[in-house]
Amino acid sequence: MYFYAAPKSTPAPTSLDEVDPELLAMYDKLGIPLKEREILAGVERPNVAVDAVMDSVSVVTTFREELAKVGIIFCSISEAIREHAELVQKYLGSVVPVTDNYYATLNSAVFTDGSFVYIPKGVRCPMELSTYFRINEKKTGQFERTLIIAEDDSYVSYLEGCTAPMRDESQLHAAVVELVALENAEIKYSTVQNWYPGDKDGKGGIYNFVTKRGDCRGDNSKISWTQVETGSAITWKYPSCILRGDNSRGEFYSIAISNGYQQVDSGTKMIHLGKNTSSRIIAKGIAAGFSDNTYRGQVSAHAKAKGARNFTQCDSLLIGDKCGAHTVPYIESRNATAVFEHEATTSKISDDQMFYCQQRGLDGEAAVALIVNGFVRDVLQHLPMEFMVESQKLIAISLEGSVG
Amino acid sequence: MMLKSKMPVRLNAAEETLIAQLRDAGDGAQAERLNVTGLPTRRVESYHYTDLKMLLKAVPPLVEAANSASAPALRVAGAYQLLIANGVPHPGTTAPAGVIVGTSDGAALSAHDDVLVRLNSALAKKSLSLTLEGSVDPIIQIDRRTEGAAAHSASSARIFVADNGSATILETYSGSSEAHVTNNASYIAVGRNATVTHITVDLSGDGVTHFATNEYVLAEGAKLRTLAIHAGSALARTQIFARFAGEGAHGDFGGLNLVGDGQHLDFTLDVNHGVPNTTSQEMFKQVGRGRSKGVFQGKIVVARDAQKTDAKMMMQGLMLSDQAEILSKPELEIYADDVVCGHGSTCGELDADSMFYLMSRGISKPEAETMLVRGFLEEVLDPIEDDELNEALTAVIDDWLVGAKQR
Amino acid sequence: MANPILEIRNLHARIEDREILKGVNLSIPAGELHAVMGRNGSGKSTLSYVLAGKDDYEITEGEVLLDGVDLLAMEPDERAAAGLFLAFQYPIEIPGVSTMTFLKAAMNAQRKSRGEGELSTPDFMRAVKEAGATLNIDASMLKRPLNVGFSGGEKKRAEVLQMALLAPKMCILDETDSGLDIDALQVVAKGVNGLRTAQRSMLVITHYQRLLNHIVPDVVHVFSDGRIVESGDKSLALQLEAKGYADFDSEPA
Amino acid sequence: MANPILEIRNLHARIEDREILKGVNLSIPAGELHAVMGRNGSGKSTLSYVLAGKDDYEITEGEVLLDGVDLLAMEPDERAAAGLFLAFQYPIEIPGVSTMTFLKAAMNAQRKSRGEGELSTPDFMRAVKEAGATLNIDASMLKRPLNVGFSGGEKKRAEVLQMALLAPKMCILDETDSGLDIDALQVVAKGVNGLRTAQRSMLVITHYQRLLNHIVPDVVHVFSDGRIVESGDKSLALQLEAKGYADFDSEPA
Repeated sequence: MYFYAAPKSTPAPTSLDEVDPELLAMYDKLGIPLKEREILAGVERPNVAVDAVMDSVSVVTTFREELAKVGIIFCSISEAIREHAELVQKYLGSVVPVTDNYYATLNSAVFTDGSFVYIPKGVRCPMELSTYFRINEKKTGQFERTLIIAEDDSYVSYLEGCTAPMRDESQLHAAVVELVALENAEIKYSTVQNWYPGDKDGKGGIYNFVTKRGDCRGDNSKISWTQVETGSAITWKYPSCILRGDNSRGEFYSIAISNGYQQVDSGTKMIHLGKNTSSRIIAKGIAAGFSDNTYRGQVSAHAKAKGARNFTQCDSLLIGDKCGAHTVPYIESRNATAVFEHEATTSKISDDQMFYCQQRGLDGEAAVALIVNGFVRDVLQHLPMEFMVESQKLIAISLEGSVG
Repeated sequence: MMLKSKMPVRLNAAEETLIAQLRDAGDGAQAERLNVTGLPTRRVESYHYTDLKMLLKAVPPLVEAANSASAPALRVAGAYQLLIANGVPHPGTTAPAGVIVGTSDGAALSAHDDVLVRLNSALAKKSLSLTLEGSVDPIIQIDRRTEGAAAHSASSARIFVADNGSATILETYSGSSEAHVTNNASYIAVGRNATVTHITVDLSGDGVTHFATNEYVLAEGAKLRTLAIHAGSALARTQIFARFAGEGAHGDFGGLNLVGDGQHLDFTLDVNHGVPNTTSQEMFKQVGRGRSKGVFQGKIVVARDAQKTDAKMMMQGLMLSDQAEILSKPELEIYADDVVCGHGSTCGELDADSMFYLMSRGISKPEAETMLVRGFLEEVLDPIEDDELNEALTAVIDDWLVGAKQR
Repeated sequence: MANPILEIRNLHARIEDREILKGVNLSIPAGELHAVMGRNGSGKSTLSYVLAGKDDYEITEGEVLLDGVDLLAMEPDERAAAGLFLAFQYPIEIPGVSTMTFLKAAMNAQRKSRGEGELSTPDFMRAVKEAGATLNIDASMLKRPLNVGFSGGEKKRAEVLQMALLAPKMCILDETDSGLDIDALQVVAKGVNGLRTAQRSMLVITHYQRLLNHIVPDVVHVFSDGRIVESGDKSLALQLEAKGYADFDSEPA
Repeated sequence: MANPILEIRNLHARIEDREILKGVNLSIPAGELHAVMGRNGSGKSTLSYVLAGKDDYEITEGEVLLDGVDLLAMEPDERAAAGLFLAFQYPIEIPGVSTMTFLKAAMNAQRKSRGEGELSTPDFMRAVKEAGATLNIDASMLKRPLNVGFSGGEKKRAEVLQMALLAPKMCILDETDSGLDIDALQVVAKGVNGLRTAQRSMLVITHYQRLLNHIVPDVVHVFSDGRIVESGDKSLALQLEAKGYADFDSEPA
């Protein structure tokens, strides 16, 4: 396995025409309505700024000027290292230290590029910022690194979508994402991930080992992770929040769907350090085929985290009798005034619901898709609108062939 | 993919003593294994919150012997008593109808990949052996005591409840307050359509390290109710391993972790629904006072073909001190689809509205606190129908409430 | 003469080891509304489930034709596409799926099976609004998850709304009156009556005569111990109400 | 003349940053029953909580005397011992503590504060039985955990039972009619009326006039925006019922 490869076509494209048509086709197939052509052509008022990463090197960065007007920096991390060294130096590695885990260390050693976002004090980012990743070099690992800094009283919503062409051999993706929210700042980070999960026999597919961590460093700050995970052969991913500032809030909304021979192990950590910090976890897992789907989460209240609050709801749905659904929460209270509530359920889609839908003319797959979409609704509604509609379609596609 | 260290572990004094004791007991294989792995640390999943390597500082010498003159720490009128003193079974006087008492060589547990089970199997020389037939009226009390100077002992009991039988078995652990290490095992096979209540109460002295493994196998249509209470010891861990082996069986698993200052008390539960159409409910409560650590790890496993399993687990924690820790890991591991499984875990302090309500009726603050804590804890005893037994267990809670105030 | 819309011939069905339908014969011509009355446990609801294709039941004998086509060979969704609709006695809750979303999915599923394209959103909204008006169904109800937290009346009205939108050939109403007060019953009955046409047939399954004051049947069948034991006009329902089912019992078990 | 039982002078209270009581003045002589009526959110329930000593509230000004003694300096249990009783709008569920156990603890706590010994069990049982009889409280209810799974009526009857057993000087009833049907209301009202004596005062807080048909007040106060804006005899309640609270609103915010 090669650790990373820089794209062979060296000069970075400066316009959309130069972007690999396969990348654009992949965006289409992914079905996420970027409408980037229209946006770039000025047909529509831009509402999404795109920073596409292809094989770890940023190839398209748009809307920088409009963002620059309000002082927002949105660029590749390699550019940030050159142009905004002081910010990068101050924050990079401050949330996820180099030595955090094997994959974080690997990433730190070899990372090539990724995105950098800086929202200045008091600025509400006027559009959703977005990065799309694609892995298209054979046998490569992908090691992008993302850093988002939200200064006092600022807000940003960041969308990440990922896709990869079909490859026989497994590929490694070991990204690191760091979020820093200062006083009263809010960062909303949404991911839709449908990387290649391998073929029907479980051959090939992406190994997705991502370290994502947000630091609610300032009082009253808020970080919310929303993820829809439908891809990859193996996923280990635990977007986490360190609730350091008093009254800070962390949220994790997750849909994880596994089919075929996929193995998903995902969840979150909510580390309550500050006073009156609160967190909320809604995780919906759907296992089909021969897959294993695990929620693994940690909620902990430090001795000084007076008045910490957590609510967790983990629900798993099993489709078929060859898959597994597992729930592994670690709930650690070290403060008497902390109040933690955790609930989890595992069941299958009810026969009665299936029969009812079918009696109305929906075939088995359509009925499953409809019921599953209802099951994940509490999470879906936290996605930005354009992700929400497409995620519903993605869920239906992911479960194709799961009803026997 | 994870990097695994091949370096041999550095052994501490407790580990070295255990290795020597295993060798002396003639179990070279286990000694060698412990020599390679050491005691489990927090990196071993089932010991995540009870790092034995750190917590077990020293192991006293293995001691056999000692008839005990003292009384058991818990008495229930009319119970038929059997004694295991320092690991040695002393089958009692004339057994009541339907009870066959004996001893057998070796330990009682089946092979379970766990260090405490392996230690018990290697070190327990004789098991108390009980066969219960028909409906056994008196409560059977196994009084396990560790007396004298600090000792390491392993005790074991094997209980068969025949098809259609019914019995209530109470096990109590007590003795002197020296720094004993006790490793207890109970294996209970519940026959077809048999009904069993099994209660264990740890009332060991405050220097004691208490380990217990309760293993259950449920045959078709069996009904089992268990209740484990931790109300003593410095370090205690009760492992509950239950396996549903026959359809239509039902298990209720309860636990009460009364954790006071300086204590580390751990319940680790593994309920395995191995066949279709079985149900279980798990209800564990923990209360923490002083600087203490209460641990609950509960796992429900539903095997691939165990359709129509219904299993619900609940852990409720109550923290009475800022230095108390309550750690909970409820797990579901589900491989069958037509199931209804769930768990809940809550943790918090006494409810302010409840306190206000009681105080508005003139009840003083300390009394209101005691009342709410007692109410919280006693719910677990509600299903115990035998009045004498229920009262005796209520007294355990009351004693703890009084004693805990002094801690 | 044209085929009857529904033709049931010597239908036997069992659940596990228990035979519940023991030779049902019933023929409903186009445009007619038949009522099947019987005491609780006589197998009336089983009949509706068997016709709709619930797979808890095993058909051991007999056949069912819908407009001349073998119904029993079809999956539940194919039966729906062929024009069979069952208004459930206890409509199922579908959490997280808004009533609107569900209606659209159901209508488009049926259109697809007929080779038609998807309904445009404005056309769909118009259809729902029209059909909903007589049933007192407002926009807020359509936004709520289907049947979740609906009152008894709301559930039954939502069933009739679906019936109106899917425009089936053959409607089966299973105990539609259960759990309804008189006001709610009248709204539902009005909705059902508005759907009676010369082409559409209906089978109303009920325990009480009350419903038949509002939805007047052409033919009434008495159901007992898994089969139809008597048929007559609507006066038979009144007779049942007055005398009870005892006269129609087969020899005591 | 004797002290009034309850004397509230210029009471101001806030929760977090919001001032809720804005200068309440109220004096209730022995033996009188006063009603405080006001719309939802006017601060009526806050008044009852502040009097009983719930610690979510901060008293910023004013004083409250119970039979001449400073109430605000006391803890909730001391206020109860001094003779104050609050019948809660939403009685709290206490899992694991039987109603009987709770009653005994409460009665003995009060006896202890008066320097009396514990009640013997037979005496206690007799007292509960007597007081419970008029309130339709049976033995099975007493065995259940306090308020857990009680119906609305059972909860309110249990409150009045406690009031009867603790024999307070000053009773505050917070929305005692909420969640009760007319039959349950009559039972509760009968219980309350039976406790009216020349020595005991009562403050009934309510939103609706309905309750005051059954528990007839000597004085009615209208509560608006954190203070009493009008006082009168019982006819004021009827006037409110007919015209609503709008006339009594202070200048619009």
